[in-house]
Amino acid sequence: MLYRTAGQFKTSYRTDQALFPIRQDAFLLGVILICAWVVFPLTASEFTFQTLLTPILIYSLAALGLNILTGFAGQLSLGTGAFMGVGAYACYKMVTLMPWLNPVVAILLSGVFSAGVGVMFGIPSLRIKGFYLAIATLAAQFFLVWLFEKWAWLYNYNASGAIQVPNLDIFGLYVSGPQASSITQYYLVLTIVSLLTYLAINLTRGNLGRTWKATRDMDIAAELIGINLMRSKLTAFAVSSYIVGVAGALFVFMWRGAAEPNLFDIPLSFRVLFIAIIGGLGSILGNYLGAILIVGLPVVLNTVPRALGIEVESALLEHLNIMIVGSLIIFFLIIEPHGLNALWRLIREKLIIWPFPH
Amino acid sequence: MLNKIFVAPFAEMVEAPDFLMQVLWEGLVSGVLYSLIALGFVLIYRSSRIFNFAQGIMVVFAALTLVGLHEMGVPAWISVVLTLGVMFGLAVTVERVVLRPLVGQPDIILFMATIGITLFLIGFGEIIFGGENKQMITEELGIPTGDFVLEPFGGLLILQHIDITAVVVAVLLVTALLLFLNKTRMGRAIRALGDDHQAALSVGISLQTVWVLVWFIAGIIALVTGIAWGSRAGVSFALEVIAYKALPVLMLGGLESITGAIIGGLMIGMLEKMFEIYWGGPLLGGNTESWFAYVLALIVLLFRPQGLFGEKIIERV
Amino acid sequence: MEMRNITLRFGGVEAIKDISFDIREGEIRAIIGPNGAGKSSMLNVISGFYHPQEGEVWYKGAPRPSMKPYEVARMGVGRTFQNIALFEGMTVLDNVMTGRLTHMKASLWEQAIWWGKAEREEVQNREQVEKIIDFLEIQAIRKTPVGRLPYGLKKRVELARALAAEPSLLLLDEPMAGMNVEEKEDMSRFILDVNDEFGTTIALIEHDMGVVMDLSDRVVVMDYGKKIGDGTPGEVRSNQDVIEAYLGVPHE
Amino acid sequence: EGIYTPNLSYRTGPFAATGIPLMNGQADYMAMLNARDGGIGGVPIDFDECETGYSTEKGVECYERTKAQAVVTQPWSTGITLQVLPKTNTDNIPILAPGYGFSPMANGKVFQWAFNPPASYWDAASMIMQYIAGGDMGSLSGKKIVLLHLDHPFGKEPIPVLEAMAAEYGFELVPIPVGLKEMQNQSAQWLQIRRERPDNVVMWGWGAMNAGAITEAVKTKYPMDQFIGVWWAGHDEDLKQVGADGKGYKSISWSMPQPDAPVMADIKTHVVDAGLSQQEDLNSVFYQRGLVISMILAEGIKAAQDHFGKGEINAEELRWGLENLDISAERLEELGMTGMVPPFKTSCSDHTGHSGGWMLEWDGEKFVQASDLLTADAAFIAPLEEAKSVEYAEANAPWPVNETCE
Amino acid sequence: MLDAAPAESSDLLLEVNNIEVIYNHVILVLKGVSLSVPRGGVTALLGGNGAGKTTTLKAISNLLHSERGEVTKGSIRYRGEVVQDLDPAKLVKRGVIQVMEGRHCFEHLTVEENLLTGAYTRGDGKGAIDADLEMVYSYFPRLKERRRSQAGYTSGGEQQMCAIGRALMSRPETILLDEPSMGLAPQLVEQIFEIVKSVNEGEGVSFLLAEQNTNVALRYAHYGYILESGRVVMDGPAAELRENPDVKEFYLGVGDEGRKSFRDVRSYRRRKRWLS
Ligand SMILES: Nc1ncnc2c1ncn2[C@@H]1O[C@H](COP(=O)(O)OP(=O)(O)OP(=O)(O)O)[C@@H](O)[C@H]1O
Ligand SMILES: Nc1ncnc2c1ncn2[C@@H]1O[C@H](COP(=O)(O)OP(=O)(O)OP(=O)(O)O)[C@@H](O)[C@H]1O
Ligand SMILES: [Mg+2]
Ligand SMILES: [Mg+2]
Repeated sequence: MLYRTAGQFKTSYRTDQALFPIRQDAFLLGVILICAWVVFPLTASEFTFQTLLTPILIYSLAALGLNILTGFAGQLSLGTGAFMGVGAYACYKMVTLMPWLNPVVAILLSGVFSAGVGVMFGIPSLRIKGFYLAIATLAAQFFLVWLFEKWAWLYNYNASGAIQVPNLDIFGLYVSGPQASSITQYYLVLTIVSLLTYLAINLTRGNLGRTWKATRDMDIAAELIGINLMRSKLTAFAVSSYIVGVAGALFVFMWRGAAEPNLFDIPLSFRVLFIAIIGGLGSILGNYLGAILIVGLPVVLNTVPRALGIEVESALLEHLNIMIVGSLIIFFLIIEPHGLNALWRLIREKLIIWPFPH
Repeated sequence: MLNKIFVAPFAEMVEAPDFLMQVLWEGLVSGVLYSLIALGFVLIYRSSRIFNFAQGIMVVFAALTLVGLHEMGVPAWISVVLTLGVMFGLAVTVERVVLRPLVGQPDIILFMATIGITLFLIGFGEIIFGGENKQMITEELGIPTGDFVLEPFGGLLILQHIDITAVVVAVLLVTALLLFLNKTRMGRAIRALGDDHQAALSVGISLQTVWVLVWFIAGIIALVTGIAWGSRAGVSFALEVIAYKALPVLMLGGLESITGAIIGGLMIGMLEKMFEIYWGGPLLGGNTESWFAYVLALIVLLFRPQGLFGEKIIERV
Repeated sequence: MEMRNITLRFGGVEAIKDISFDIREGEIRAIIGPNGAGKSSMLNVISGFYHPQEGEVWYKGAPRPSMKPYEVARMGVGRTFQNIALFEGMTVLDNVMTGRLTHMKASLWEQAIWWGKAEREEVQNREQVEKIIDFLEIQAIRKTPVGRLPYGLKKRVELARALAAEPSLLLLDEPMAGMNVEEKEDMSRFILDVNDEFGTTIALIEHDMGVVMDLSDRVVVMDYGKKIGDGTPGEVRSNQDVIEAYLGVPHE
Repeated sequence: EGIYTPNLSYRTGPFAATGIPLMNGQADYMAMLNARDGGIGGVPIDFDECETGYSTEKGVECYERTKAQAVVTQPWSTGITLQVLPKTNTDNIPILAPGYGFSPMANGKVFQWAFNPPASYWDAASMIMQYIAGGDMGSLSGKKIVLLHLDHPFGKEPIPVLEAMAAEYGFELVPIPVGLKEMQNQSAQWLQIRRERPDNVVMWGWGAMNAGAITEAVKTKYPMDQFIGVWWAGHDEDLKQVGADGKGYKSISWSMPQPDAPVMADIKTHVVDAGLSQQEDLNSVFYQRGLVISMILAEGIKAAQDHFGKGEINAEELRWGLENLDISAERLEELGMTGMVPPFKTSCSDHTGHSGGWMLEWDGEKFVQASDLLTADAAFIAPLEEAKSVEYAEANAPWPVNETCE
Repeated sequence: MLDAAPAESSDLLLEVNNIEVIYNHVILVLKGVSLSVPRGGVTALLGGNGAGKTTTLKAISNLLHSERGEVTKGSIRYRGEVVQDLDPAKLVKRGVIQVMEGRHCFEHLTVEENLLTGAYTRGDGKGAIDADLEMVYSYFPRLKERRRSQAGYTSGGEQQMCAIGRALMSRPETILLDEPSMGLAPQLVEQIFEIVKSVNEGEGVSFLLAEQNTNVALRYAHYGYILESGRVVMDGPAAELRENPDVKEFYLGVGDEGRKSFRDVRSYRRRKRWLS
């Protein structure tokens, strides 16, 4: 009953194409937004901000970027970590070379650099497909991380080879560096993530989105009905890398505070890929669900035994953690290969016909 | 600068041919080891289009089981047999728990599942074996240690016995695999399965049997690889990263091709070593091995999108 | 459209050997021939997916330079495929909307913010698409993912997608394979209507002789890459070569 | 309850092999104090581990998780150290990074909350070069020294000071990096070493890199007695891989196993025999170093307790304690740890103590002492520490500096 | 509505009893289908698009699983034994093999290798297999010409022959044939049905064939079932069905006044009498 869509008629194509044509969905979104903007910030502790809220948002954004490329345009990428790195280093160079630059502008601009690099490594996708394409993104992954290590100019010739986020302020309010408070950073991240998500939703449901999906589903047919594959793939690489780059800049500036090249190595790429896949390729909502699961799970697993008063050795706990995360990935893939988003859709379909089984 | 790129390295090669030979030999040996891992990948890919990321951890797991059993006092050769038993158990488990429920899913989902397997095995293995670096039981297995020291052109060339053994074993393994795949009923079934598992099911090929078999063979290859690598640098979970060296080998050679895995491995092994020694180290600050193989594979793929020996991608409408 | 001395080889296989024929504006032209004769390959040549080793394709009175398939499509050549090539992950509506993408011009930024041009364009094109959906009677499945549709409907959606582009030349590769008579009748009606109402030129490959004979104005017959007959249905039906190579002994 | 001193351990991941004995040593020393003395100054120590697997991300999570109650943070990896360093300024928690971290941390005026006693990486580099020079730095002129290092912030740590020394004393420095993925297969690096024919190879290795390098050195027949590692490259297990072939390999160390030290007897009775220890080989270099590390922390706590006259000290008070460590020879005698670490002292402005160290040599079965106490060339290092720490503070402005130190 | 075929049960090879199939947990496709195939018979399964023919065949051969479909009700028996939980390979061993819709040849294997994989479950030696290979080649000479080419590069008709040949190689007792005529030239369609006939008569193989091409199917089949949206709506001996006026109009395209031309089909909405 709660999820009855019958009776919600649309009288124009315009309303039919509205963002949330179904009333219940719009309502649900409202609740989520209120939680994110009001309830969480009021109730969260420093620990929650640092280990859950902020990282979940940033990882969701990175996964969203990846999802555009892999989920919507069908180009497998294993180099997300490195593209995040490009965003982070670009942002770092910009704020240190031009200290007067507004940090938010710097973060949004840093995506442009990763978009450029993304397009460059996307060019092979015109010839190379499927898993073979993974090689191009892996080449980007390893080459870029190597470059972050070797190109001393990037980290301002620091002795340690790592970058340290300076204290930056907007009108006297610190937004990055050790002086910034978690809640400021959280709001900033939330704003940028909401904005980019809105733009991404529009892109994926419009003409460009259809072009990408066509390329993904059957590229030969797409080309034969008039899609310029080169443009389609390269715009996907550009848009995706832009978002991933911004996520990278946020990752370092709004959360980590410092970064060594190694941070952007392949485990990060895999992490983001997990989120995108567990959440559901080709969906927007899935990225958030996936991030909640993948980021939240280890934190919860670490907290639960302690909360229950069970003494588990921390190394053993960590091993168990890895095992559980591995098993859960398999488990979720088995119950719904198309991710949490599809699971949610299935629940919705069941709700619509409820109480009938089919 | 141009001199450093185009002249000096070649001059050095000519001046110190013994050194060049050593570089090539080291490259060849690394290449053989890369190929061994790649072989495991190829076999599984062929039979199920699964890009088995867990091959790297299977190597570690097999080697640790072997060493662990031996530490418990089991004689070396019996440990080998028991380890094979464990790898068989692993194959059966993977088939039952992971592959069977996921049959028919898109490639990337299965790929992701193998990463899940990897994580599981890392956690599981560390609980059982601990994180310490262990020594491979090279001598106990009767693998020759020591080296030949040759002096070509009045220089110095050191060939390790274990490396020579690894090369010989790899050659035997590859030959056996090629014969198996191309000449036997089972081999044909494996290839058929890779093409279209629905059709394979419909003609009565049992997915279960083939997959268990294939994962078991991959397990055997993992054990051989583990012994070979472990003899060089000990066995620990850090070895897991060698999976990343096998990926470009696979791509360069072609995902389905046994021959490709070998040729690709050798090419990458030798070229990356030469590049690092003669160009990367002196000019680029070193450690170019972390990406050289990928860039090389990428360049080759630009000209042959299916890899050197891969099956041509059939594009028809 | 005119094909002049087309020869196409794949490695050693000569799929098309020195074939010439033409397609006149506004007609329905059928291509028939046994399996493996090279019919689909011929369509692929026309739509620019295969590049013949020899020969030229003339389009609208001029030789067509070598082009990418998407450029050919943008010149007004639409097509459907022998093995359905729909975009499985999308709904029917989205699939048909992809057909209109050559008519949509909003820039990336305009699409991202959605207001203004992008939205207007979306609504306008949606109207066009709805017309085609009405025409092909697939309203009910508009929002269904195509992956779940039965074969026959998929074929219809494919036709809708091709029509959405408003092509001047429509290539249909076995549009009625795997349909029963009733569905074939529907499909025939659509094809005739398209031809009548929009004046679209149609080239059609089909194995059902009934359909071919009834619908087409002229027929080309191919056999292992060679042309063995060309003419009106009546002429072709009585051509001895054609009967031997293709039709077999007539039943009924 | 008690004093909460979490350790961000790494018993998992690629560096676990070196981490485990260290973590065991740390835990066992605190367990011993709890069992023998009921803690420090009568207050039990709550020594807890939070596993990071050497990953920065996990490390930060552990830091956030523990910082509310902790009096200290022991981050272990250079990456984690760099990350939490700025945060400690606002969170007011001392970082204790004995023998690792960021060498300029020695400057207590700038890094008020960071401690790396008893010696820094730059000290290590200086001691190694002195040992190679045999006391006469002039003799280094014209020599060629290869620095085989992990391609990672940790591995790059000695480069500035070695470069400065190369310029000063006229030797040639050839850094050869080892990627994290090449740790187990260093044939390229060793081929390069063979080509360079260096007089010495200095190794800044960690985890699986060490075993890889040592086996490769044996294979290429590099003379072992010209091969010297930093203190994290002197792990018994790594050398056992090659056994007698590794004879002559050296490692600088600010700690030295003393099997017969009285403290070891206490560890045996109170910890090992009580079944509280996970360690097998009590005489390994890393295990005993772990004991020393916990001793340093315990002494800091004790100093603070004595100064503030209370048992349950807080993080800020511990900072005072760590700034006023006085590990004299007498104190070591009292602790039963004579010879396990050279005597040293910290102060408000010197957070390292610059204790110096000994050269250890592998004799085929174990590490033995191979030199007298070596001390770093403070005059050479100090200006560099000053410059780099100021540079850091500037880059991170506004950065609070402790002006009250002399 | 008529019930299941009135054949004697000892003669029944395959019985499908009131099965229901659901895809993806929510899409109900078969709503209670019952049918039976007698030994040595050719049974046709007719019906429009999406009627559920393929789904029925896949339910019988247990291939639904990998498409996330499942049989939720009813039973399937082969020679009296319940087979719906058997894995497909076991079913092939019992003599039931399916030729799938859309051919599904092994693209990268040569035609000959494709045929040989058909003999995968056989244990009766190389000699017998080679003999059968020759037999298949004698049915399909075109395949012999192309034996060395990769199946992925052969034309649609060749692939269909290859798929049928592959099924024959397993020496089956029953073949489930899904849309054998799709996309084939008329001559070939006849030819393939002739082969079905001769295999049926010569080797006693039973067939269950799903077809759209009602005309041909009813000419070769002995018995027919007509499926509409997941239900059997009519069945009977082929000869009877051919004379049925509804079948004539809707499935054979023959009106009262003989065959209509496709050009003259008017666009009025027709309704099937049994659905109204
Ligand atoms: N991409 C390709 N590579 C190699 N050979 C090809 C390719 N495409 C088609 N062929 C070959 O060309 C010949 C003609 O194929 P085509 O698909 O055009 O036949 P067709 O007339 O459409 O047959 P059907 O009616 O069965 O669809 C076949 O023998 C086929 O094997
Ligand atoms: N994998 C699937 N997931 C969801 N629905 C499916 C799936 N496969 C088939 N269906 C649905 O089941 C119904 C019956 O399909 P089926 O393929 O059995 O029909 P058919 O009679 O063989 O039709 P055709 O003549 O077109 O082959 C169709 O409505 C189809 O949409
Ligand atoms: Mg065709
Ligand atoms: Mg069907």
